[in-house]
Parts: sequence; structure tokens; C-alpha cells
Amino acid sequence: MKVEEEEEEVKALYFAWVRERIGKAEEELAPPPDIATVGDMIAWLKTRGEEYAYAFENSRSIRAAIDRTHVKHDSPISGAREIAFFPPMTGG
Amino acid sequence: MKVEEEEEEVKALYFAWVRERIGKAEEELAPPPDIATVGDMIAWLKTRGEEYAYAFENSRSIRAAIDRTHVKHDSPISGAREIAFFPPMTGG
Amino acid sequence: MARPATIRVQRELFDAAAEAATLSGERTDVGAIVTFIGLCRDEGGRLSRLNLEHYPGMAEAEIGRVADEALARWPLLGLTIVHRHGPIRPGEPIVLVLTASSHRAAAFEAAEFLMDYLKSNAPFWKKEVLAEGFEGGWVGAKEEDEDALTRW
Amino acid sequence: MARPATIRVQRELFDAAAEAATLSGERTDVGAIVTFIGLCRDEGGRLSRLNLEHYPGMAEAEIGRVADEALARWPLLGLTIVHRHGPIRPGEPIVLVLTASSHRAAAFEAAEFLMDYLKSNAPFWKKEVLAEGFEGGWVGAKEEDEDALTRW
Repeated sequence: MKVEEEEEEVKALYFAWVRERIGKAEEELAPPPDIATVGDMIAWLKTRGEEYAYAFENSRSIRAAIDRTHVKHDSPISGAREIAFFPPMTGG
Repeated sequence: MKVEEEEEEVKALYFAWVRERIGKAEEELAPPPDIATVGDMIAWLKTRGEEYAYAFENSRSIRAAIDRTHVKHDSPISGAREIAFFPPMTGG
Repeated sequence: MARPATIRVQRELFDAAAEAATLSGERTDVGAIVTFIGLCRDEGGRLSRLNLEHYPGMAEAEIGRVADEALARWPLLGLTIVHRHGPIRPGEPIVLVLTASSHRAAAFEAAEFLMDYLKSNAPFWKKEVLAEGFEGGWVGAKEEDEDALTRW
Repeated sequence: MARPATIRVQRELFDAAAEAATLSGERTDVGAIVTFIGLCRDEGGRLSRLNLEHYPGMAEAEIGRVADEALARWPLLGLTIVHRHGPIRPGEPIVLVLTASSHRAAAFEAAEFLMDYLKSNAPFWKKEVLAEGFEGGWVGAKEEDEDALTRW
């Protein structure tokens, strides 16, 4: 089953204060098979340590993108190669 | 009464096709005492010759300014030093 | 903090970038600059040039009145309006409106307001000279330009 | 007649006048060019600089999606968007939006639409560095910026 597990690996990216709180800009993750949506992924990340719990403490304010496209928290993550988490944007 | 007549002299200015139809850009005029408004002035000008009748044939489309400020046709002309007549503006 | 508006009516070309640099200068409180440039189109190759007639004295005065209205309605940190007259060739600029403000909404709205009012109230008249050498006649005022005023 | 949009995400300063010249070039069908420049304010002397973080790759892609939407909605003859990242000092420009069209309404509306969407959808985050040397923290998103989207 090693091959299938590798296929489920996803690159997580963190920006702005999400990145600062977690203490890293990116990492490779292999979420358990029952993690189906972006919201599931956030809930799972919160269990990975204090720094994640802090970053995602107000999870509704967290925005996400899958493969560089904005998605909502109920979006499925299956097939995603890159999932990014970040605060509301303040460009322009 | 010569002095009073001279005081009632007003400079008329014409622009764009009003100027072209009348054939001059400006002139000094002494409208009769019963010419009270811009509308009166236009009606009086139309009697001054074919070229004026042509310039003011569709008098509602003519705009006017007294002393460099837009005015309506019912505005009084008393005290005016300069009255301008022109088509709707097309600047910008 | 508002500077008085800079208003010029001139035959010469203008340099929008230089005007913007003058407007913002060394300031660090400006968050948004909107530049509008109106240009002479060739109308599909038909037009050789525009002759832009104006009412000297009133043109500056009327632009000044519209500028004062904009300065009263929006918190502008700077405002520059330059309107050309005389012969203008396709591709050349006719009018420049520059607005500076702390925030973008005021800068955008003021620039649109100014252009709407300049179109209908500034004493300028465009005459087309056609490419073949014939006189093209006076450009008619558009109802949509009058209508644009109702939103302000 | 529409050219594809020019989109750049860069650390370097940009030259708005040069971008406008490239956009309009030798064209004679452009009647209106709107330039929007968003600048870094010093917030009353409080701010030393902004550090603008971005999501490389997604920033360009998201700006491209917003640009495509603008090109589909308005008859634009040209469109340029440049967004900076990295350290930005007060008085320096952050973002440039240039729209060209035959008529002014389309150029104004498209520029405002683009700025509204860039503010809320382009993956950039501003962090303030205060004049005294302390970190000023991340700039919060404004509800008014989200609200601005409802008008489109």
C-alpha cells in the first residue's frame, strides 16, 4: 500500500500570520483517508500541535486555495497537489 | 441719454457653428430696453439678419453664458458685460 | 491638507507622468492616484484631426468651478486638470484629469465626476477634419453625456 | 481588437508612464486611458515600510482570472496590471492598473472592478513595520473591501 499512501501526499503552504504561527512556510502532508474537505483538513491540522491550533484557532477566518485557485471550506481535497492556507488578503 | 445707452452696451460672443453661421466671433450690441432675458436677446438677434436667423433657428439648442457663467434662457441680462451664445459643449 | 486644484487650458501636449509627479511630490499620505487621459480617435481612419475651439477665460473659470465642486465633495489631496485646444491629431491626448486621495474610492469617483461635468459644461467644441481633406463638421453633443450627470 | 492583458508581479518599482505608452503604442482607436496607482502611505509618520508577502504562481494566476473577467465584461483595447511584493516604503507605488477603451465609462468601470477584486482576491498580505523599528503586525482585511464586490 506504500504507493497509494504516497499518492495521497499533498503539499501544504502557509502564508502571512498562518505561516508565522505554524513556524513554517510549507510541508508535505499525508492526511488520513477520512479527510475529505478543506474544512476536514483544517480540523485535522489543528490536532497536529499547539502552533497549528493557534494558527487555525479562528478557522472561519482562514482562506484556502487548492492548486492556486480559491476554494471554500466544503470543497473536496481529493486530487489536490497543493493546498494553501492564509488570512483574508490585503493586496492592492 | 447717450451715457445711459452706452451703459447698456454688451459684448456678444459666438462660438462653434453659431460663430460660423453668423460670420463673426464677437460684436458690441445695444439691445433695446425691453430685452430683459437671454431668451429675449436670442429672439431679438434672430431679427438682425438671415445669418442670425440661421444661427438661432433651433433656439432651444443654443446655450448661453453671462460673464463666463452658464445661464438659462430665462436669466435676466441686466448688468451683463459679456453674453456668449454657443451649441452644446463637446469637450473632454 | 488639500492643495488648490491645478488647472490649465493649453494648445501644447501635456506630460501626464510629470503632472502626476508634481501632484504627489514627496507626499506620503497619498494612497491612490487616478489618471484619466482622453485621446483623439481616428474614427476608423476617417479623421485627420480635430480642431478644438474654446471660450478663453470661461474655459478656465468653468473647469475651476467643477474642480471646486469635486474638492468639496471628496477628500482629495490633489487635483490636476489640463484641457487642450487647437488642432489635435489622432492618438494625441485631449484632456487630463488627475486625482489623489488617501483611498481609492474618492479618487475614482472624483475623476469620473470631473470628466462627466467637463464633457457637458466646459466650453469646448470639437470640429472634425476628415482624412480626405474635407471639413467634417462639428461633433454633436451626446445625450448619454447629459444623462451621465444625473448620477451625481 | 483586444490585446491580452499584461500582468506582472515584481519586487521592482514600475514606470506607469512607460506602461501606458506600451499599452496605447501607435494606436489611434483608444479614446480613454485610466491609470490607477495604489501607493504606500506612512499612516501619519507611523509606518517605516510595508512588507508585502505573496503566493508566487497563484498571484499571477488570480490576477489573470480577474483580468479575463474584466476583458469579458468591458470592451477594453488594452489592460495592464502590475503588483509589487517585498519591502515597500511610504510614497512608493504598490499596484498599477491601466485600462484602455474607446470610451471612458468602460475604462473607468473596468479599473474600479479590477481594484476591488485585487484587494479581496489577489493573494498578497501586507505587514506593517513601524517607524520606531517595532513590528507593526499584519494589516487586517477591511469589510468595506468585501462589500465593494457586491456592486459588480
